[in-house]
Amino acid sequence: MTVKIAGVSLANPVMSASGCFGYGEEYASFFDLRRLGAVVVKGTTAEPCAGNPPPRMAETTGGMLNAIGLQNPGAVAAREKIIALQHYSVPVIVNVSGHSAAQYRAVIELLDDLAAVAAYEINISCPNVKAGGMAFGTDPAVVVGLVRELRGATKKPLIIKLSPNVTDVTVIARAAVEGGADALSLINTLLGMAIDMERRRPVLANLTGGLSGPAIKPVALRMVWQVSSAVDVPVIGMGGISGARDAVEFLMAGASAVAIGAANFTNPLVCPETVEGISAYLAENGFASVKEIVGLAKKEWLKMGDESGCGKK
Amino acid sequence: MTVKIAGVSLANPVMSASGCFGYGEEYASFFDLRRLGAVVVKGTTAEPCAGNPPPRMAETTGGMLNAIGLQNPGAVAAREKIIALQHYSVPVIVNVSGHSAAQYRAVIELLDDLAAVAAYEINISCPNVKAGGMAFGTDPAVVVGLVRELRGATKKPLIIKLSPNVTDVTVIARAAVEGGADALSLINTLLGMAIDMERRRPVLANLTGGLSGPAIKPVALRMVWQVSSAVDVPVIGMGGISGARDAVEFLMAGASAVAIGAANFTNPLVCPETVEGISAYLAENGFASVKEIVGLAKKEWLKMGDESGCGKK
Amino acid sequence: MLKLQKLEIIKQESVAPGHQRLTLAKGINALAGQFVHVRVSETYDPFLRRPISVHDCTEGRLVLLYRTVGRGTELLAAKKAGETLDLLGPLGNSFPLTDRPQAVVVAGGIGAAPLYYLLRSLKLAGKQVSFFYGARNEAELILRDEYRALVANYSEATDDGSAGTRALVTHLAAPVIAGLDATVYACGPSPMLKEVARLADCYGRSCFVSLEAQLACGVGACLGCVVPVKGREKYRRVCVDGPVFAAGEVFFC
Amino acid sequence: MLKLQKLEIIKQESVAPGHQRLTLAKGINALAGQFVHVRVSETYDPFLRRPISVHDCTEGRLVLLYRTVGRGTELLAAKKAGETLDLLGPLGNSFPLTDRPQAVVVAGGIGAAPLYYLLRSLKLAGKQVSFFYGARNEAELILRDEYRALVANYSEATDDGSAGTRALVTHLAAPVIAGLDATVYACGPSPMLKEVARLADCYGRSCFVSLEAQLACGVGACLGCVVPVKGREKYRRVCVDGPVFAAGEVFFC
Ligand SMILES: Cc1cc2nc3c(=O)[nH]c(=O)nc-3n(C[C@H](O)[C@H](O)[C@H](O)COP(=O)(O)OP(=O)(O)OC[C@H]3O[C@@H](n4cnc5c(N)ncnc54)[C@H](O)[C@@H]3O)c2cc1C
Ligand SMILES: Cc1cc2nc3c(=O)[nH]c(=O)nc-3n(C[C@H](O)[C@H](O)[C@H](O)COP(=O)(O)OP(=O)(O)OC[C@H]3O[C@@H](n4cnc5c(N)ncnc54)[C@H](O)[C@@H]3O)c2cc1C
Ligand SMILES: Cc1cc2nc3c(=O)[nH]c(=O)nc-3n(C[C@H](O)[C@H](O)[C@H](O)COP(=O)(O)O)c2cc1C
Ligand SMILES: Cc1cc2nc3c(=O)[nH]c(=O)nc-3n(C[C@H](O)[C@H](O)[C@H](O)COP(=O)(O)O)c2cc1C
Ligand code: FES
Ligand code: FES
Repeated sequence: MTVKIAGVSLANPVMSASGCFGYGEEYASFFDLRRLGAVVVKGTTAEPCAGNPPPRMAETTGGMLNAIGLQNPGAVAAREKIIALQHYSVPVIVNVSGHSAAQYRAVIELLDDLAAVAAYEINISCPNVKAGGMAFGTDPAVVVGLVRELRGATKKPLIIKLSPNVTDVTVIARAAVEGGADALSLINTLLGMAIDMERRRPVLANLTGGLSGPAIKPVALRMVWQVSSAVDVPVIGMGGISGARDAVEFLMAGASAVAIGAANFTNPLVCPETVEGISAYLAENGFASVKEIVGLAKKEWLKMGDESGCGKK
Repeated sequence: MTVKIAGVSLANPVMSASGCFGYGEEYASFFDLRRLGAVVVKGTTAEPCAGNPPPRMAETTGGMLNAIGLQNPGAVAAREKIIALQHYSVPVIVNVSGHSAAQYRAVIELLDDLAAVAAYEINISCPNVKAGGMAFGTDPAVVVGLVRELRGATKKPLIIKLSPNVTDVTVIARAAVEGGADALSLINTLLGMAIDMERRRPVLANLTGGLSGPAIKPVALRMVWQVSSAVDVPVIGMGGISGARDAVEFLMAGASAVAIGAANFTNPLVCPETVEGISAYLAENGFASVKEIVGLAKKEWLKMGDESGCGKK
Repeated sequence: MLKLQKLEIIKQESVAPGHQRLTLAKGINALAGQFVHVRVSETYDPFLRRPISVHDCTEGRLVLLYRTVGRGTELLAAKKAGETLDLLGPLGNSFPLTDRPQAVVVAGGIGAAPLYYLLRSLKLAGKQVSFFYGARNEAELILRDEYRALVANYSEATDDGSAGTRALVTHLAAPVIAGLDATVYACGPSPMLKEVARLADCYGRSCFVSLEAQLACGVGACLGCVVPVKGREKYRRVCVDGPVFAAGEVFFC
Repeated sequence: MLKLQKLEIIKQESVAPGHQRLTLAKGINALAGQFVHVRVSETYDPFLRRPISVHDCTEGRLVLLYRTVGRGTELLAAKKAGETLDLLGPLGNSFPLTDRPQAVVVAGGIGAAPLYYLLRSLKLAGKQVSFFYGARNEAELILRDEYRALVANYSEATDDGSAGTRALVTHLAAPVIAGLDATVYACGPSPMLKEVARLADCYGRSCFVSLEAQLACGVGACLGCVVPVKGREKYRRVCVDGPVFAAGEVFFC
């Protein structure tokens, strides 16, 4: 079940998605965090951040909108939480956010001495912060520049987290790799909105929010396929994964590992259950390692020919 | 309940979405098509088109993927079907598709003499055709050019149908208006994919397909809000509408009319039920016309101030 | 006569592990080969209706026979007698009768579901019927006693020999298709249909097969359910042009 | 002691139009003010759990009292005795007891749900309790006889005078809050809480309110359920920092 992403060895390919798992402490009372491949912690900024005013959330069909606005205690306070996570001896990936390259860099500088930090996930795709945030994720030139600058700030692996709210995700993916990304993760949330018919106004105080959950899975699978076909670095797939079946689909589409976000809210045990489910799938189908199913659907796809209009043209 | 879109008077703001209602004949056995604001027919091309090989469809959480690939009998055969629709004396909007400006133009030229055609909806956003199609919908310069050319081909209203698969939908919206669009409709489907775990390959023979249904509603609402704020022409909102509640939300977000697609498959009576539901809502809440609720959520939003962190900052 | 209606469930029986038979109150008159499109949930997960063939129909009372293979059919199986079912139908075409006095009917697994009503219809029309029922094992020869009771010439085949002959059902049917000037009907997995079609073509029998596809609308509007056909048309819709097709017309995938 | 478990539904009663009382099998020990997070469907529509307060709890047997306001609570109401419920809990903090021997409890509508257990807890702790129960009309004074039976000082207010005094419940409670050195507890709509908080502040009473918000995780991880609070922290989570807050700490929207 082990996988290696950007030089980091993981016991299995299942991570918690950033922002959906706090700093791990809440879910530690449900299961042993060692059962995870990695814990990806909440988006962390250099300074403490109060986040957006409420309401911050709205349920939608098969998913939810959030506009948390990167509420977090700041990198200095996050240090303590990350150190506490060491008890579980599970790789910790820090999700780094900011409104400028300098702010991203500051987070890394404040945390880089921590042995507990296995890698950084650079969130260039949060739709809920106004200055910067999403802008970083949609302009390839800015992405190359940002990644290059952060590359200079640390020897630890850099995972760049891509936004789905772009015309061509492979352009941004290539830019991130050009800047020096060791791996890519995708997708962050789709920008959405909810209207409260009774109150005749938007539900979210922030107006828009990020859509996550099973509803977005088809978009996520498509982008994972596209990006893993376009670049040579490993891809961490996420977006609507709610169990082993979904996870296997992402692996087959080309992801080397997966992360689970909103599904934790519905089922706090979804992460360990997914680990077990993938393991059972591999055993039942005679696969010796996770690697054997990474991109499997692409191999099958290439083999498909035209059979009188049945299947691929 | 009447609304006027691009000079066309509709008995109510509810239309069938293109591709989900054939040329009307199938649903005419469920209800009187006169009860609709307009029938938007299947994407029509100049030549007959066989469409993509099967499988063309996959169910997803709260929605579905389709890769029909614009199967249609071609504009000449479509003439007969449109003439037959005249029996119902409901405005007919022809969804026009093609792989080049000339092909779009050819459809209009083949149909323009038909009095039954109230307007054209120009599909610059179909994710399921390879040459052109989506390319038209993502490049503002191409959009201005295409709309301008079609503007020269007909005196009938032109509704430009926008793709959600872009970084900034308002850029494309403004380009369409610059080219001479009388109205805009959005959203078309989100580009997605499904993987068949058992067969270890993509479900759709076309690899990717368009995601529709309630799952995409939050994205559609957000784009309708953005576009109706960015341009002065009316917006026809669609994406996941499955009843009057959803329709009212779209109207409040800034749509002047709505269209219903995939929900017809689950409930063949969804269109007339939505008409009745909107009508009941207006009556119960003392609104004299549909117009009074168009963009209502925006007005409320502008009024909202900071109340100690409750609501808008 | 397209109808959207809610009909009461009169009976919901488990007829074998993972197989349910559901009897509805009077309300839909269907022909053998037609299907109904069932809304299994009032929510949008699952989003689409589920097509189920008419297993039997007497005086507007439908019987459905289905296998629980996923969430949709599981939700359907969870519904109890007394609850109502949201149904669209009858949909699709039906098995055509021909002027031949003999009929050969071949069923593979749950493909037997629509053939029960076909067997009854053929008998009523005075045809001499040979029925071949194949499945993986005895347990999957669902309602075998009822099928057996219906026809004089009944043969079984299983992959593991736990009932009838240990053979592919097409091997059992082959000599009869070869020797008898009969109309051939079949429903079952694609490779089986392909082989039945090949045999029928080989001996010049007219042959009709009932096909499956992922459906959305069920009424011909979405063009989602097509199968590849021979000739200029290229694709035809399972939901309205089928589910029954002349075997020579379609490509088997 | 966070627990995810399935407990059998022992009883599901309709106690008034649109109001259900649900009794669970032994398994969760909770304090007054805490809640459980209920999965109402096995599908993803609805996607999120629904938070319901503990209405009562004896020896690990929970009772919930809830109003059916939308699809989630309707799905919950459709579940029958004998079925199991997927629950997360007990979650949240609880109503604190103080050293004051007197307590004033103010309920607005379905806000009464968690206060039943609070009233029982206050009585067990030997407090003298005054309970004020307000609702739009008599029909919405859910389980009024049971509440009345619980406390000596019971007062009712309705908007339309169909039961008790025709007044806002806060007007009824005001003189008591003013005159009695009691701890004040309240649960109900935001404007009511705001007024109770104002009164308590005015007369220097310590006051605790139970708040609602849209929850996702219910365990403190998502930061989705915050309410604005006074001081540097700015926002606190309803699910773990609440649902009970000192009235002086929060802003009422
Ligand atoms: C015209 C027609 C008549 C049918 N009649 C019967 C019948 O009489 N009895 C019966 O048991 N089944 C019948 N089926 C198949 C039945 O519709 C599917 O088994 C059912 O829709 C699966 O739904 P699910 O949610 O349980 O499974 P899902 O969770 O959706 O899928 C489980 C498996 O079933 C396959 N599947 C899903 N939907 C369909 C579909 N629409 N058609 C074919 N395969 C599908 C999937 O690929 C997957 O492998 C018929 C199908 C068609 C098209
Ligand atoms: C800590 C806590 C304890 C609660 N205890 C109880 C209780 O004991 N009894 C009871 O009847 N209700 C209680 N509620 C409210 C209950 O959770 C909601 O009524 C329920 O979630 C609505 O779900 P629905 O699907 O039926 O409605 P929906 O269809 O989701 O919405 C219907 C209406 O309810 C509102 N609503 C939806 N979800 C919530 C939510 N999580 N909180 C508040 N309002 C919501 C919506 O804005 C809408 O106006 C509690 C809420 C919280 C946060
Ligand atoms: C409540 C919430 C908070 C989130 N916060 C962050 C964040 O701080 N940083 C980040 O990169 N992504 C954040 N995300 C995005 C998720 O990590 C993930 O990319 C997305 O939700 C898609 O996965 P899912 O469908 O499994 O939730 C957040 C998502 C949710 C639902
Ligand atoms: C099966 C299917 C076929 C479609 N065909 C077309 C088409 O031919 N032309 C077009 O502009 N949009 C087409 N669409 C997009 C819809 O018109 C609509 O924009 C989209 O599905 C979102 O709305 P919905 O969620 O209500 O379905 C099609 C959608 C579906 C589901
Ligand atoms: S299912 Fe829509 S055309 Fe057949
Ligand atoms: S609901 Fe997630 S933090 Fe409260």
